[in-house]
Amino acid sequence: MGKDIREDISWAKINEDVLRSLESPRRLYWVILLVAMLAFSVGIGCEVYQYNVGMGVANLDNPHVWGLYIATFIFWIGMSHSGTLLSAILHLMHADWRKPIYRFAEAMTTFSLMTAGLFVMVHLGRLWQFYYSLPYPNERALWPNFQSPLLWDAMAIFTYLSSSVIFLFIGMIPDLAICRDHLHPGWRKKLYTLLALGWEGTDRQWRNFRITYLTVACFLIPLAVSVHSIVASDFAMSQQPGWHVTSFPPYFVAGALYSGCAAIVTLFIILRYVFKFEEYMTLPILKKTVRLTFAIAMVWTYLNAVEFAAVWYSHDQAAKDVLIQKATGPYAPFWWMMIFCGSVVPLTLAFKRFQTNIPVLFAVSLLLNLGMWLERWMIVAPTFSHGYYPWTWDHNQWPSLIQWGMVFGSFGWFALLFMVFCKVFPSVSMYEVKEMVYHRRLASESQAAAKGAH
Amino acid sequence: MSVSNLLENWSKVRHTHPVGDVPHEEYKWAMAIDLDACTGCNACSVACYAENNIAVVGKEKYAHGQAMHWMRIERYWDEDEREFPDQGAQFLPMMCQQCEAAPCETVCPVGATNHTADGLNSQVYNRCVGSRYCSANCPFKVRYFNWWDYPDQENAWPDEMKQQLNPDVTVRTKGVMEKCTFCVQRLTAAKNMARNEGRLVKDGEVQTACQQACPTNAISFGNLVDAESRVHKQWKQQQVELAEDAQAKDEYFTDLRGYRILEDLRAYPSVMYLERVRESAI
Amino acid sequence: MIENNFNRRDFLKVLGWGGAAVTLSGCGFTSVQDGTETVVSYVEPTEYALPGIGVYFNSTCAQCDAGCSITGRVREGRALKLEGNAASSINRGKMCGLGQAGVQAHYNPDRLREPMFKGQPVAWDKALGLIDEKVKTLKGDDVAFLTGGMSGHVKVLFKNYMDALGSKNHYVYEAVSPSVVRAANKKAYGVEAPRLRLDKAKAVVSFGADFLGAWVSPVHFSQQYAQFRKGNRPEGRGVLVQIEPKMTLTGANADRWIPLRPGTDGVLALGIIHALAKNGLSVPADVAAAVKDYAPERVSQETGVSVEQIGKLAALLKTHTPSLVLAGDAAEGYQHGSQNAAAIALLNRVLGNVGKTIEAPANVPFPQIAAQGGNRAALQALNGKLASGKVQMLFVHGANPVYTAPLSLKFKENLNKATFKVVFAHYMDETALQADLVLPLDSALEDWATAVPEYLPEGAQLNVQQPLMEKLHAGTRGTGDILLALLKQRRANEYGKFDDFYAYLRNAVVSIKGALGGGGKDEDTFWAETLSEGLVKLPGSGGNLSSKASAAGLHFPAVVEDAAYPLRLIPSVTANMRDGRNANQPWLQESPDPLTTIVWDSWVEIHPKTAAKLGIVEGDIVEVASKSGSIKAQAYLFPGIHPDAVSVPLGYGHEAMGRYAKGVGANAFAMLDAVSDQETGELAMNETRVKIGKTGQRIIVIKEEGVAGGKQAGKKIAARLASDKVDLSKEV
Amino acid sequence: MQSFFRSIILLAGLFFYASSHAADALPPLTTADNLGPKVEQPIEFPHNRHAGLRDPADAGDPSVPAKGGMEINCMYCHTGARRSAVAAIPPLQKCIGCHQTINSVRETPRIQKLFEYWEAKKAIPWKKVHDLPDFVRFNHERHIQRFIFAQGKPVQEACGYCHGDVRAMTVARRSKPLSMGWCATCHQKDHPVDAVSGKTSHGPNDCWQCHK
Repeated sequence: MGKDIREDISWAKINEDVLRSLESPRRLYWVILLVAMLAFSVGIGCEVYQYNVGMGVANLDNPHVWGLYIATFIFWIGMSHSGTLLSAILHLMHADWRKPIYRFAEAMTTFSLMTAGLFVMVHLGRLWQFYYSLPYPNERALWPNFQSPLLWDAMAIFTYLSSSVIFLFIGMIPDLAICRDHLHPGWRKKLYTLLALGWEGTDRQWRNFRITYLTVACFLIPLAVSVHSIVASDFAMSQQPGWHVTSFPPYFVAGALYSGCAAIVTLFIILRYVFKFEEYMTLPILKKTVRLTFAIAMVWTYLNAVEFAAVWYSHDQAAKDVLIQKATGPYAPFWWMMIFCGSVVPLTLAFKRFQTNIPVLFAVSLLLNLGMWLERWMIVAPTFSHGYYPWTWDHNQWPSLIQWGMVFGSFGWFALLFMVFCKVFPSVSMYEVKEMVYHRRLASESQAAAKGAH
Repeated sequence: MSVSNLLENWSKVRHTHPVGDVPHEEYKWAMAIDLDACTGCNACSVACYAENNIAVVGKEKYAHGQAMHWMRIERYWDEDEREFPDQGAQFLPMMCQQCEAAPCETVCPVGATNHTADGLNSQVYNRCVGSRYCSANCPFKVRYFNWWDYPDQENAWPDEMKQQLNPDVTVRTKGVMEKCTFCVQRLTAAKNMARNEGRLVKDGEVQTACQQACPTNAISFGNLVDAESRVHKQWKQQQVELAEDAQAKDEYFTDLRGYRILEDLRAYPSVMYLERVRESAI
Repeated sequence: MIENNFNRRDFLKVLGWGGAAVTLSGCGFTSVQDGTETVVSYVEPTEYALPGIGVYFNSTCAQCDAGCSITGRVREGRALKLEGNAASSINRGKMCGLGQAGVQAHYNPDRLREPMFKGQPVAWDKALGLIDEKVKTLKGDDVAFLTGGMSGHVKVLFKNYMDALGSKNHYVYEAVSPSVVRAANKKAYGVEAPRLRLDKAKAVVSFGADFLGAWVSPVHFSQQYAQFRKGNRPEGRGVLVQIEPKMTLTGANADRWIPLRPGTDGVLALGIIHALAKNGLSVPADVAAAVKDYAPERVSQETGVSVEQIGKLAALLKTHTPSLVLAGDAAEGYQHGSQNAAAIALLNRVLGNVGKTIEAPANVPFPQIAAQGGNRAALQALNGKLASGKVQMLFVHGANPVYTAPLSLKFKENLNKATFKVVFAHYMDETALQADLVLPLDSALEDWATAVPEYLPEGAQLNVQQPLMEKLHAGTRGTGDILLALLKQRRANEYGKFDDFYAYLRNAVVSIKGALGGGGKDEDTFWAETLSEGLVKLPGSGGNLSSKASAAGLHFPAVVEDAAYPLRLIPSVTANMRDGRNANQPWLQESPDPLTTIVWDSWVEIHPKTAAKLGIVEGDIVEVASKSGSIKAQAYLFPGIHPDAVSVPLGYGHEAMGRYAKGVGANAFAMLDAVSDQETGELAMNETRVKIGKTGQRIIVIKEEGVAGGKQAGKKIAARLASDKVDLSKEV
Repeated sequence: MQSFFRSIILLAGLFFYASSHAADALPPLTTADNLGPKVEQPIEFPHNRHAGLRDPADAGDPSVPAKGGMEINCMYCHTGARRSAVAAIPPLQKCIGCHQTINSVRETPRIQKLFEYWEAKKAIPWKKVHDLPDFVRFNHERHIQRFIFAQGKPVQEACGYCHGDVRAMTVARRSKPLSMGWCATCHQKDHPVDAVSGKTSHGPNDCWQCHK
């Protein structure tokens, strides 16, 4: 395996390479941005229509009261987990190969949370009364229902989102100072000056910075786990067959990490190509990420099997029926597709020659994400179609174009936020790459010295 | 409700679960539906439309499964694959079962659905934000969501028909959940009258719209706490206990026909059904 | 108590209901709104109308002919909901879905609002003047009247107007009516509508009488049925057997539903008598002789009912006395329908039910107000007369013959041979569209009338129909008012003293108060009490019943198959739609058919076996074609139908009648063959033979039933116990 | 660093303290300025004239217009209050009943207008002043029965709790918020059940008592 990063890159070159990504964009960038905006406006259009006419346009019904909005909501929440995995967990574990790629992963966390939050909104029948679900003293003297997992959900997401933003921001401070120092006067310079909080790189600042960064990282990890556990409770705490499963929280967390890692691989490849970050987002790092993805894929597959087994041997006939329904009913093509994409496709990642094959990885990562999206849909929809009460079984209700439009639009929204972020903020952490290069050089020098001494 | 109030009374929140330590005091509205008498004629369902301002959704929306019938009549066939259903069909009027430990109540993020002191599962339309979690968690799927703004739909209530709307019942707009209320507007009026006379509502004084219409008297409705009420007598005679998830009589007295649907889910429904009886000899 | 000289319609005007337009209370505004809405206030107060509190008025339901008494809830001057009036022996406070929808007939947005002459609005004076002019030029015999079944004082006025014109051409027409059975009853029992006592019967065997759904007086029979099913009644729990080719709602509630080859009801009835005689029941000699050929094997072969089942039926009827055998629509709708009904009456006689479960109805002391039930033969008779061009002027009231007449009668063409057609109508229906002059009627909740139901379960009663609220549309008039105005044109001296129909009605009722049991009361009190009760029980003796059903002349032709049209069409009368006059009430359209659970459309019921043979699956649009016409409708695979038959509900497929009825489903009346019962001349509804073919289209059937069909997936949802496994004696 | 933590802790403490108070605070008992929006009525009805306190200077000579009010009981005109959910606006006949004998004001513009309505037999299109949202069921009868008849509170005090001091108003204006929290604050309090027993109970807490 090659080196994660060249040890002889000069610090000035690092600055120059990364800052170049903030300069006037290439045409490709504009194309991506335009496509993202178009996609997003499709979503906006759908929502405006739905808001004015009623939820009926989504072609939901009784019993199919939830649809793609909830499924996609879980999907985006899941996406958010890998940023935390890379930036916080791996940070605490001193895995320094994360350094060139954690920044965009962390941004991905923030933006996917923002996207997920939108789905909670568009799902509501009365979006204009959304504030009823916020706990604040009001003239109605009413509080939301603290027993509802949906409320925990809202709180967990808000906490996680705000923490993620803080974490992202704190981690960027030294880089913002670099930006401030290297840029020509203009609005950007003012922005960086403001955000850099007077960073000068003194020892005292570095010490406080390290402590704060570590503290927030520690804080974020339980949050990340809890968020998806709570999303899982939306289902596990209900009584419905197929949802009332004890293993849902870990299953959801595993699924979340899985889809997040897959998304990181996708974005890794895109960024590497668009911003020409080949020096920093190197193939060995990609390989490590891919191996991590593979490991999580297997964990997910295992937990999936556990869930099926738990249902199968539970003597809960209704839950069993739902499982059979998933495998043989109208949702069967999607369900098998999910199994294929989620458990079979990742097996390619076990082969070394694919671990650095960019076209293959790009395709695989997209398939993995498709699989994970299908997983969420397969959690939500089949239970509605085949619940406890046979009279209301309904196998023939499919999401309308409005629902699909909003799902589509959410990818546009995410891409839009992400692309704008990459142009405004350094998507590779300069100071940490410098650290990494420095540490690696020290290590190899000391190795070489030890060899020489021998 | 201030925070301190909320904290002080936290233990009482939703503590109307039918456990021995918190009995119902004055009223516990309940129903008994005799499936032997029910002919499936739909009169109850139409009466419910008339009383409760239920929107007619029209063919297209019905096709999409968006009908609003709070009370629906289900028709079952025997499942033994005979050539003809020569023992007839089975009809079942199904509406909100007003569960004592209602799965819908705990999950509502805004607390729009609650238990009342009378043992009803209330739905407050204006509080509802439309998350539809309650319906997702309802085992009977008897909650109906306003997918469209029915008052604005062209043929739901043309101007003339608006005059038929019952002023005691809110007309629901888009985005809120609704369901059978046991005709709470009638209960409130009856309680008000009884209160003026310093007494409780007597059996038979208040009827739900479905009960009132039912040509075969298959539906009885009343106060389960009142030992004189027909409903109380029926529940007692059939040995169906409100607070049980499996009835003792099912083992020992199989010649009784009272049962509750999906009882083992521990929602403790307030509606007892009486099994249909069919002559075996003919 | 209601004041003297009270005419509520005017009274509400004095009340000056200042309530602004009805607000749609909704979830829109969440905060207090000051000064936007107007308060309901009155000019003059009234004792009984307090804002915020409902007032109840008794009246009579006009949705069908059963004559149920209703109580309407009125608030702030608006009728909101109808409930049953407990004082009536017909419905005893209960109601059916059809009756509940009565408010939708009243508030229907498609009601006619002003008289129309040749498609143009015209003033009432002008409209009545046109009639006046026209009748002056005609002889009495040139004028004909086609009405629905009628009774009470509106009937009296109709007769008087006919007398005034010198016309004897009154055709009383009901597209759906038990007219053959009525005639058979007359022959067998001496009365047309004997009292049927399900509540006293230990067993009921019904040959296609859908008494729980749409037959005669369903709310009343439903109540009797509930009595009949009680385990703790002295007679014990009753057993219901329904014998019919297409399962009706009653069939779905039977202990045993027996699919019968269409038209063989009489054969089976005689077969049962044969079996009963064999089992040792003493049967009169003439009857025994008449049924000797009806051995179970032969009967089984002809009817498709197994020998074993015939034996069981005989055994049931032998042990369960008294019993009651009914002949319904499915038995009477054939060329030999009268024969079927007679055979069934014979079975009743043999079983000794006459006088026990079949009782004499009460006599109505005033024959002029007694019910005159409509029949189908009337339409054929009128049609003949129209075709011959003998009718110059036609009045139509309470009927929609252009819709209900089979196309084979060519009624529409014949109708247009009359030069002046006056149609009394609530809506612009198919017949009103053909009219020269359309007179818009008040709804049943705005109009005054009296009614005497044809089927009287207990004593005779005079039902009062009174306005529950002010007229919705200024341009409509009550039937009585129109007739009174027409009578004033002819007999001014006799009717001039009545300002309106209300005055006439009050006078008419009050003048016979002695006979109505109000002898001791002064007029105002009596009238006020009558209005308050909503009905007057008429004193009077019960009539006589004879038991003269005879076996003589019973003859059943062998069923002739038609290779080109192999299936029998059974047009079904459903509780929601009946003959289609209520098809524009959206609650009824949206109320699922109890058996198929289909809404907002018609359907073709096919037995799965037949469907498999023809390669038809649910949702296929099939063409059902008879010799006289064809319709296209969705197929519904229905196990409760004889494989040799298909069934299509009546009442759908309107080409007019407003937004809720127009274009919904297909009209099964249109394709009926014009075959009549040989004795009575009634159109034989079930004689039409059809073939069925796929059109290649397929849709998803819009119905309440879900993908699980009628299955419960092993859960205890709608449970059933066998009668020998249950103890009903202690039930509350 | 320490000072940073100290100030963070201080700020957080302040925030929680303030917000717990805010969350515990009662909603305002009156509208901001004690007055709801002014409502244009077809006739500017002077409540102060009818329900206001008598002026001692008024000698009771019917020919001299009184300066003060006439202390008419609220329920003399709003007859529905004690027996129906709605208090009801008096029928026109009721106004006329008195005013046809009060000649001193017979020619004033308002009374002339009143008689115009009467002669035309038209109901006066009064505007609602205390107009709760349509999904709310407020029952006057229950409150009147409890507070006036059972507990024996003076009529104008009991009515005034929700309607403000109508005695001082001409055209009625809303002076209380009539918000849900405002209703709830009173429902949470214990009120005497009647005038003598000393027993108390608080108002119902069910959603369906007020929401329909």
